Formats: sequence, C-alpha cells, structure tokens
Amino acid sequence: MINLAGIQFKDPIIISSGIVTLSKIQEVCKNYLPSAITTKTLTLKPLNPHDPPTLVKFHDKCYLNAIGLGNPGIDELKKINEEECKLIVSVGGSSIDEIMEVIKRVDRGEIIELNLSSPNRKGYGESLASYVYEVVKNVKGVTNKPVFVKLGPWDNIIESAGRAISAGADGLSLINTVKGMVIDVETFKKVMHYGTGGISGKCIHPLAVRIIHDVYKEYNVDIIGMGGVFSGIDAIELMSVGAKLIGLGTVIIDEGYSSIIRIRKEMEEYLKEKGLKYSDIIGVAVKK
Amino acid sequence: MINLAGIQFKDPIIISSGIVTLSKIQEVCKNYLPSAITTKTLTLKPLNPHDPPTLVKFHDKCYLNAIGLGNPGIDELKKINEEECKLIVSVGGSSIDEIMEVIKRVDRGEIIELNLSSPNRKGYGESLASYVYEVVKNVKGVTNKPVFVKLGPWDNIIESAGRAISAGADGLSLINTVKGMVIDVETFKKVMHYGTGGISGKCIHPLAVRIIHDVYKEYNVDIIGMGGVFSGIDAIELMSVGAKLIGLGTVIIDEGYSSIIRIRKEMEEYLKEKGLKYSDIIGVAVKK
Amino acid sequence: MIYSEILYSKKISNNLYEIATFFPQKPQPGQFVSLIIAGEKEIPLSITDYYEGILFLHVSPKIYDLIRDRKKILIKGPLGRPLKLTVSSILGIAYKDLLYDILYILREAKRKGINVKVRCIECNTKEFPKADDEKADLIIASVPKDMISSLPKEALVYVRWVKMNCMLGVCGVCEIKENLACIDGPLIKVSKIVD
Amino acid sequence: MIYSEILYSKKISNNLYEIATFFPQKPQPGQFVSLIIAGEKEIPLSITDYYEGILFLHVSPKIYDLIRDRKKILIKGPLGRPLKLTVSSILGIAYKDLLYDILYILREAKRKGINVKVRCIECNTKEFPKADDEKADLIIASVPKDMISSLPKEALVYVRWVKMNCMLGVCGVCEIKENLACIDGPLIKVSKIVD
Repeated sequence: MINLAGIQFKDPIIISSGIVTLSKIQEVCKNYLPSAITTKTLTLKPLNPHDPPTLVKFHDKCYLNAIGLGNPGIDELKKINEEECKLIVSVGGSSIDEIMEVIKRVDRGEIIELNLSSPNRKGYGESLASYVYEVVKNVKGVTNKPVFVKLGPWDNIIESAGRAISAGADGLSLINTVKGMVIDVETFKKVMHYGTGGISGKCIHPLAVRIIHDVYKEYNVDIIGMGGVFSGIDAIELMSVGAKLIGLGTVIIDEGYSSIIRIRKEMEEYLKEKGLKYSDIIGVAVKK
Repeated sequence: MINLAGIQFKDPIIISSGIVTLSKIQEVCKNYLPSAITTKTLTLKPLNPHDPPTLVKFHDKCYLNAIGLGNPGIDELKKINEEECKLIVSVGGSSIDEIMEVIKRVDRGEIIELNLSSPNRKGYGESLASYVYEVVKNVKGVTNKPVFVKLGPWDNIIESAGRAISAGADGLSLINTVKGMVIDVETFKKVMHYGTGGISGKCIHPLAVRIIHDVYKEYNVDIIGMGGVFSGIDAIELMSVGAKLIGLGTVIIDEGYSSIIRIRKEMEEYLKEKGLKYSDIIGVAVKK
Repeated sequence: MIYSEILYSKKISNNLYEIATFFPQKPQPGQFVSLIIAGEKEIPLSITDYYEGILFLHVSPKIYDLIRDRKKILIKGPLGRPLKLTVSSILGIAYKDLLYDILYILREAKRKGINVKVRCIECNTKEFPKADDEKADLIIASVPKDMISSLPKEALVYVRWVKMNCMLGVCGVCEIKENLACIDGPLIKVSKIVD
Repeated sequence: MIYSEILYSKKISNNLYEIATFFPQKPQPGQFVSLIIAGEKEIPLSITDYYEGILFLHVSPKIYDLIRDRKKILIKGPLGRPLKLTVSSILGIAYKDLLYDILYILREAKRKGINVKVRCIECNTKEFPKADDEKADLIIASVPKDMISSLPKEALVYVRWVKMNCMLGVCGVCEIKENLACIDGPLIKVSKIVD
C-alpha cells in the first residue's frame, strides 16, 4: 500500500488526466485495475476539443497533442458511479472564480488535481500558472479533499512548486507536456489545428525525471509522477526520484490499456527480484 | 547560396558546436563538405570534459550528454588551417571578462557563436543567460565578426532573444539542449557523472520547431536552427519556421558523418521535386 | 504520422477514387487510417487493401480534391481495433460503395482460406460468392446508419457516421453509447449501439 | 544504453573473467561496447564473441568486482568502426590475454570461411592454426603499447591504451594522432599512430 496525502493506494500505477473519457472510467477500472484514474480536466461548462488534427505521433513513443481540455463539464462528474479504483478529479478553468466554482461541485473522488499547466488552450492551464498561489489558497478554502497541483517542466519550477506548497497544496503532479510544433513540409502549414501542441511520451521522460528529482529534493513533498513512462523500469525511475504514484498516459495512447497490466507486472517482477517494497524506492535516488 | 549575416553559404547544412574536435575539422570538412563547421565551445583556458558517463542514448535517436564544455582552450584555434568549409567559432566562459578575452583571441572563422545556454557546466553556458544583454553588448565592442547567440528552449525565450538582438547580436542559434536526468534503477544512482545532462536529438525536434517559429515570428532575425534534425524533411521543417542554416549534431553521433551527405541529398531532392529554392522556404510556414 | 508517397490515384466511378500509397506498416484487418490535412482537418479512411508496402484507399471526390495535386500525404495509423480472423466463415453485408469499408477484411480472410460470402445491397461484386443466407461465424457490415437495425444483432458494423477527432480514444468525440468508434471500433457489434 | 541481463560470469584465469550477457543488437566485427557504472565511470570492453543474442566479454578481476553482485548491467554500444571482412586471409597477432580483444573478429572471419591464422606471443590458442609468416590480406593485432612498433605498418592494432570518455567521438579525450580511438578505432592502422 502507498500512502499519498493520507489516502491508501494499492499500488503506484494510476492513469493520468486526459486519457480516459468519463463514460469509459467504469470499464477501464474494472478491466485493468489501475490504482486510480484521473478524470479529464473538467471545467464549469463543457468545452469542445480543438478541431483536428489534435493528436499526432512524431517519433517512436512520442506524441504531440492539443485536445485543448475538451470535456463535458463538471456536472457530468456525478454520472460516475462508485468504482473499484480511486478517482482523482482534474479541475481547470479560465479564472480563479471558475476553478472555485468547479471545485465546489466536485462531489466525488479522493483527490483534486488542479491543472495549471496545460499548454493547449489560451486562458486555461499554464495561462494561470503565475497565479498558482492565489488559486491554491482559494481552492483549499472550499474543499476538504487533498489538492494536488499539476505543473509543467518550467524553468521556474522550483518557485512555482514552492508557491503551490506554501499556499497549502497537499502535493504536486509532475510533469505536464512541453509545448512543441510540427510543420507539414508539403503545405508549410502547422500540422495541429491549434498550431502548437504538448510533447508527451518517452521524449520527455528524462525531463520528468529531472524535474521530479529537483522538486522532491527541495520540498520532500508528495508527488504524482508522470512523463513518458512506458515500462516498469521507467516507473521505478520516477519513484526513485520522489514520485509516490505513477501516471500512465501516452503509453496507453500508443499501446492501449493493456499496457497498465504489463507495466504493473514489470514493476512487481522488479520488486521481487530485488527483494524491495515500493516504500524502499520512493526518493531513494535523491537521498544518495 | 544562402546569405546569413552578410556571409554566403553554399547550402544550409552545417555542423553544430560540440561535435567535431579541433583536430578533426580539416578531415570532416574535406570528406563531407558541410557548409560550415562550428567549433566546440572554446574557453580561455583548456577545460577537461566531465568524467564519464558523459553521453548516453536513452531512446531511439535521443541522447543525454554532459561533456561539460570540455575543450582545448581558445589558443588552439590557431591550429586550424584555412578550410574549404566555413568556420563558426563557438565561444564560452565563466564571466563576461573571460568571454571578451576569448573573443579578442578569435583570429579566424566567419562567425562567432556565443554559447550562453549549455546546461552542462555550472558557471558557464546558461548560468550567464541572464546577462545576455551585457555579454553581447561587450562582445560586439571587441570584434568585427558577426555574433550569433546560442540560446536554450526557455520559457522566457522571447525576452532573452530580444535582449540579445537589442544588444546588437547579428543572429541567434536555436536551440541548445534540455536539461534531463537518467537514473540507473539497479543502483539508484544518476547515470551521468555530472548528475544531469542535456537532452538532444529527435526528442526535442518539435520543441526546436516551436522556439524557432516563435522567435522568427517576433523578430524576423537570422537564425541558425538546430534540434533533432535527422532527415532532409526535419531540416526543411526548421527552415520553414525561419532557420537559414541548419546545424547537425546528434544525428552525427548516432549515425556518423555520412549523415551529412544523406541529409543534404534528401534536401536537394525535396527542392528538385517541388521546384523550390532554399530562399523560398525560409520562414514560409511562419508567414502563413 | 508519416509522409506517404502516392503511387497512383484514379477515378473508379463518379463517386469514388482509388488511391494507392506507400505505407510501411501493414494494417491488421479491422483497422483504419486517417488522412491529415495539416492545420485543417483529419479524415478517417477505411482500408480497401494492403499489398507489399502499398496501402489502397477509396475516397470520395471531395476528399480526392484535397490531395489531387500532392505527391505525398500525411497518413496516421494504423488505427482502431484489429479483428482476429480465427473463424472459418465470414459473411460481409454492404450497401453500395460502402463495400469498400470492409473489403480489406474480406480479402485478408479469403487469403487465409476463410470461407467468405457477401451480400451486396444494391450492388454487385464478382470477387466473392453471393450469400444465400446469414449463416456465418462472423458477420461484418457497412451500411448507412438508418439500415443498422436491419442487421443481425451479432454483426459487426463499420461505424462511419460518427464524427472523429483525435482518432486515438482520448478526446471522446467519437463516443457512441459508451463505445469509442476509434479504438473500440471502427467495427462494433450492432447490439452495442442500437437500442 | 540498455539494461543487459547477465547470463553467467565465470573465472577463466587469475587475470580474466568471462561474462555472458543478453544483448539484442549484434555487434559488427571490429566494434566494442562500454560498461556504464552509473555516476562513476564507463569502461570500454572488447567483444570476444556474439551468439544468438548473447554477448561474450572478458574482463579483469577489477572490472569483475564492479559487477559481481549484479543481475543486470548497463551496456552502451555497439561502438566503434566496423571492419569489413571482405578479405580471403587474416592474420591475428596478439600478446598473451590481449588475444581476447580480437577474438570476435577472428571468429566471425572463420565462420565466413576466411583463412585465419594467429601468432600468439607468449600464449597459445588451439582455436586457430599458427601463423608461419606475416602473409595475409589483413593483419589485426592487440599488443601492449611498447610493442606496436614491431608490428607491420599496415596492420590494424586494437588501441586499448588511450583513455576514453564519451566513446562516441565528440569529447576528444581518446585522440591519438588526429584519430579518435572510439570512432576511427578501436582498430587503427599502425602507420597512422607510430611516428
């Protein structure tokens, strides 16, 4: 069991935000038994995703996406029944007021994850990153659930993380995607309809390792780690620099939900071979 | 021919800094005919590279390096004879004074490239990034050669680029590597001796495209583009967002110097098929 | 997503063009690809055949117009859920040109020695014997939306009438009764999507 | 760089251990690999054989001590310049245990039907016939640095006495007379490195 913000998780493997659509949560939970599922980032009103192309593969195990926080709105959250796996409710908005309004309507789920880092819709996500202190402070005033703040691999990540923590965040989710662009050289147009997109997958894995390492080293805080985990080894790596839970995202897009089972198995085999428990691993590469 | 800062280049393919050791420049120039070769970043005194491991492959076409600006010192520059291909002299230092001292000793080469962005040695490279205006201003006072400033894919890249340009830089080299980390899960130690390293190669290519696009759109300045170019298409892509010259780096590590010939051929075939010249392509995806 | 070089494209009928394009990865029967029109749109396309590195597609004149002047197109995929062809008989049901949606499956099945019959509604095909009944281990169909209810409940129908966006199961746009046409489909059991 | 699982390791002599380790990519004759000791060092290793996914290495007791308790090791490579074995005869010259540096090449050559002979100085090998003279299309050698000048000028010698760092030709540490042992070598023509 892993204790994160006072909640017990059966193992570290969860699904990151933006992967499972609300109507699929039940099925995915039952068939693949992730320890928790993070919802898509929910806003007050439904948001349409950007027009396609919204998701392309640019290299082996590496994608660019600009879904743009498309979601059915917070009021659809109530359609999710009690699950065998835990729910992390990802929340977003274009203002502190909207985010607080959304938070007030979160009536289920163990943890709230504040998305202050998506690079894919102006006015949302990373557009609010500079207000991280104010957002967290306000949010903590209207919910009793643990609040995790999802941040990006920014140059000022130590300061941003510090502001989130000092405002009362219970932990951090690291890292969001990296803003990139792909050009079609046949037409010289940007491939993504939105123009840019977030780079995810194996390509950003060593970046995730470094960011989680630096933040954990500085603050020794609860971290949900994510960023290019494609194998049990990748997951162990993120745990060794301080992540307690590991979010899978791009690997599911690339390989399907069965990757959850494969990665969990690889992690368990690793532990067995080494005679270790998960708690032996968390942050061990930072302390050294 | 491509005109960059008033200098004519026979084609866009050059070699980025950190790839060719001084003693190899002549041979590489003769055998593979890059349009220009950028030297390793030269400092006032010789610097030993960090101890190994300094360079590992973490994914297909993606590397992490922390050579740490190891170089024989600026005084070795004079050992380079006149070449068939042009020379870009990369310069670094741990202070503005050192950089100016190095610049004064640059007695050959067409262009000076100021490395203010390497993440791999404390006190050098990106440690001086916040002084970009002062460095460039001073440097321009002691050399008549065009000065390009190599910057990283930072969150404040538009401001940094702006400072370089307003201080008199003749152009920019974009992008340097992204700081990352790899952990050995058998020992829980950081793989790199230096701890972190710069992520290079295909993994950062869409990031390079985005940064070059944004900077070119803002300033319409001469840009030497680099970042994960592994094919003619990749090179064309960087040119379409504003790069005039294209630096090859990781592809040479991965595939050898013959990649120069392959990529040049792919670019020429592309031009021929489309009936285009290089000048038709530069920045074309930004204007649209 | 790859730049796929067009080998040829030709008009088949007033409503249909055939495109043959180089594509290194063999799709599995049941899968589809998408055509990326950079910055503008992305169009899911059924596969009509695949042979030694060449992908065969059939598209409408409208889609053909988008790429008629191009030597290379951006193709994403293969996408969707592969079908396991471990049966001994397959019945294909199709309405007019929608036969092209299921042709690759039928052809792969035939190559594997599976007994393939086809009921082509308002159309003909000489490639496969005509079906006299609906007895088969597996029924796959492509018909207009309003004809689905007439299909056997256990048939797999090619869901081509929903809008798609990301095509990889994460945006939720192609949801149809808690199924995502892009990853649970494009072939989905009729009973799962009719009331 | 991959985590390579050790199949077995065993003592061959007081100075030598054999390690067999799973490695998916077949090295070409002439190449080498390196052993990464995370955060500490990186050691170039010659290859003694490769067979069906298993890489055979021979190391000193000192190197063996670094990995004796490990089930998996980090291996980088294959590195270095491949040798084209398009000759009809090869002579190997080696001093004592340094024979292991060139064994993979000699073995691959023999498997290809190339006539291989060996002159083993202060050593014996039953694997290859003894060389009576220095007539061969290609001579490869591994000897201590002070013996190089006694080699034929056209011989390729395994440069094992230079320090290496990045092993991929960019740091410049392994330079030897304008050659980089890691990418121009490890086998470099004697005439290129002796005065």
